[in-house]
Amino acid sequence: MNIMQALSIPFLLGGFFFFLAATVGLLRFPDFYTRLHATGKGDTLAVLLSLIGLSVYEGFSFTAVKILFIAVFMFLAQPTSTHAISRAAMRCGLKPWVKK
Amino acid sequence: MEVTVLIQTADKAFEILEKARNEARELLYSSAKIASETKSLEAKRAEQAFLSGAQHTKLAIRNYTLTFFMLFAFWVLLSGRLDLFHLTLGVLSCLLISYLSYDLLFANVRIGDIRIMFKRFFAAAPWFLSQIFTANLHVAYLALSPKMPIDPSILRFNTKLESDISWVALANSITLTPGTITIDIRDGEFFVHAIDKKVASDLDTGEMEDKIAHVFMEADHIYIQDILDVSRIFGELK
Amino acid sequence: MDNFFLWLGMGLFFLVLLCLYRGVFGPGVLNRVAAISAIGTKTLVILLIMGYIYQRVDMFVDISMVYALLNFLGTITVAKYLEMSGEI
Amino acid sequence: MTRLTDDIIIRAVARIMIPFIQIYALYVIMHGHHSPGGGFQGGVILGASFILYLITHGLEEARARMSELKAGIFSASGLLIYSGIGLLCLILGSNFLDYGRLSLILKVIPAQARSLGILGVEIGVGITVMAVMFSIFFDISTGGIIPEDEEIKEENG
Repeated sequence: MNIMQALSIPFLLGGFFFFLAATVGLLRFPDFYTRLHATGKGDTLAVLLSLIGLSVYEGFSFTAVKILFIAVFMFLAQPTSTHAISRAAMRCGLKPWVKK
Repeated sequence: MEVTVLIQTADKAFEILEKARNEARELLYSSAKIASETKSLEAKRAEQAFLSGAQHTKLAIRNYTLTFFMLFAFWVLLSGRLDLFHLTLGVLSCLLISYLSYDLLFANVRIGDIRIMFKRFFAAAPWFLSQIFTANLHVAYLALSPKMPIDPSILRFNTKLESDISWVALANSITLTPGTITIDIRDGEFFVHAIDKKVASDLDTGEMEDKIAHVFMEADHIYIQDILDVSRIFGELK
Repeated sequence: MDNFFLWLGMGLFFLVLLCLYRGVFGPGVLNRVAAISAIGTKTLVILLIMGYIYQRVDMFVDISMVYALLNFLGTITVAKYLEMSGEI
Repeated sequence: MTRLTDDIIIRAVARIMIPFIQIYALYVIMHGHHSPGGGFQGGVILGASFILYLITHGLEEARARMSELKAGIFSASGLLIYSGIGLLCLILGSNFLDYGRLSLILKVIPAQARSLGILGVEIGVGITVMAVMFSIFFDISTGGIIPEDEEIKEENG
């Protein structure tokens, strides 16, 4: 195992931790909008960290740049799809949960 | 006796300081106003020139070539094969796509100087990344804590940004920063779902909006950074 | 390192199963769409990890990119459809 | 699905993404012989980019960029490329789609001629799949009504 492969491990573990947090949030939060908080934020950073870790593991090649490009794409796409689906919920008249 | 003299001099000193501060503030505001006025004038002139035909074709050609080169760079990244046959295929397909959608990638007329935007974007990136990291730690804390201390509310605010790219940047960074997601936009009014009362007050300061307006060079607004730039020039002139 | 990738992939698979609870039982179609979008995001990383296990990353990276693209497109289309129909 | 969305965010993101999606689709079509993918998959991605344009920019703008007539012409011409290459092989005295014989007119060795022939067939398949996917989506979103039909109906009374 060389130094690049060792460097990738913390990134991958961090990505896994944020994936775990996002999933637990998706399961535990009380309503749809708060669940979107979990997936919209958690998955974006988790994917970013995981893909950076994988491209660091890959080293310097075209494939690593492609993986980073997927990361950039997800960075743009994930908040946008979160916004689209939450906007659909708002237009359909879904009321947000409030604390009693 | 000596004490009164001292107090009087102190008072006078404060007065002078106050006066100087007011003057400086006026100067800064007027300079910033002049700067923004010249900017809007320039934008208007560019728009007029854009309406006349020659400028239009020039802009179309510029869009075409810029799109072509961006797409070709993307093709080389994807393909990874640098022999003549694949490069020829790449040139042909980039020509086709830039013919099909040359007006999509650079549809925004108001966009500023790209080099400056890139520089400012990379200067602002660490702040955004740190915000995203804090946001995720916050969500992880909320999701994993047993009591789950949330108190959701919806707040709305009007934005002063104008171009669509900066709207995208604002909406996406609201979604990615702690405790808030953009859920709807109606006629320039942002509806933001905040998971906590505390983060709702954080958003009202408009710090993020200023940063995005600065990065994307929104024309008609006075930003703090520009005032600081102008003030340095005025100091040198004096 | 192969073992590490294997365990990571299995962990992500476990998370996909957890998300599937929302996808199957989650009240309403909106929760299901959110859960499926989350599953798609995890699948993208699982595909890349599978590529490293099989030593064919250059192949799996293309599949992963298509998966990211179709995940985004599907979410946008369903959101648009729900918005036009106006009811959940 | 037929209206222009009033959401600037989705529209701007789609506007930035669509050219890259299209170039990616062409990459998948043209590198079908040494990476996953090929004509069908690339055609689906290319069609998906036009569908993304339709659902974000509305029916009218999509019609200006890619009308029903153009989609029909594209699907027919893709089929023409495919069967034309096959017939060319047939004419040169071999089986249908046996690309090795193309070496007679392309002036290359048979292996390379096979590669080029497969590339041509995949381009044809990709164009057809793109046009057919797009016209199916068009039919779903308009309910099968084409503006020319309505004009004819108005003329007849």
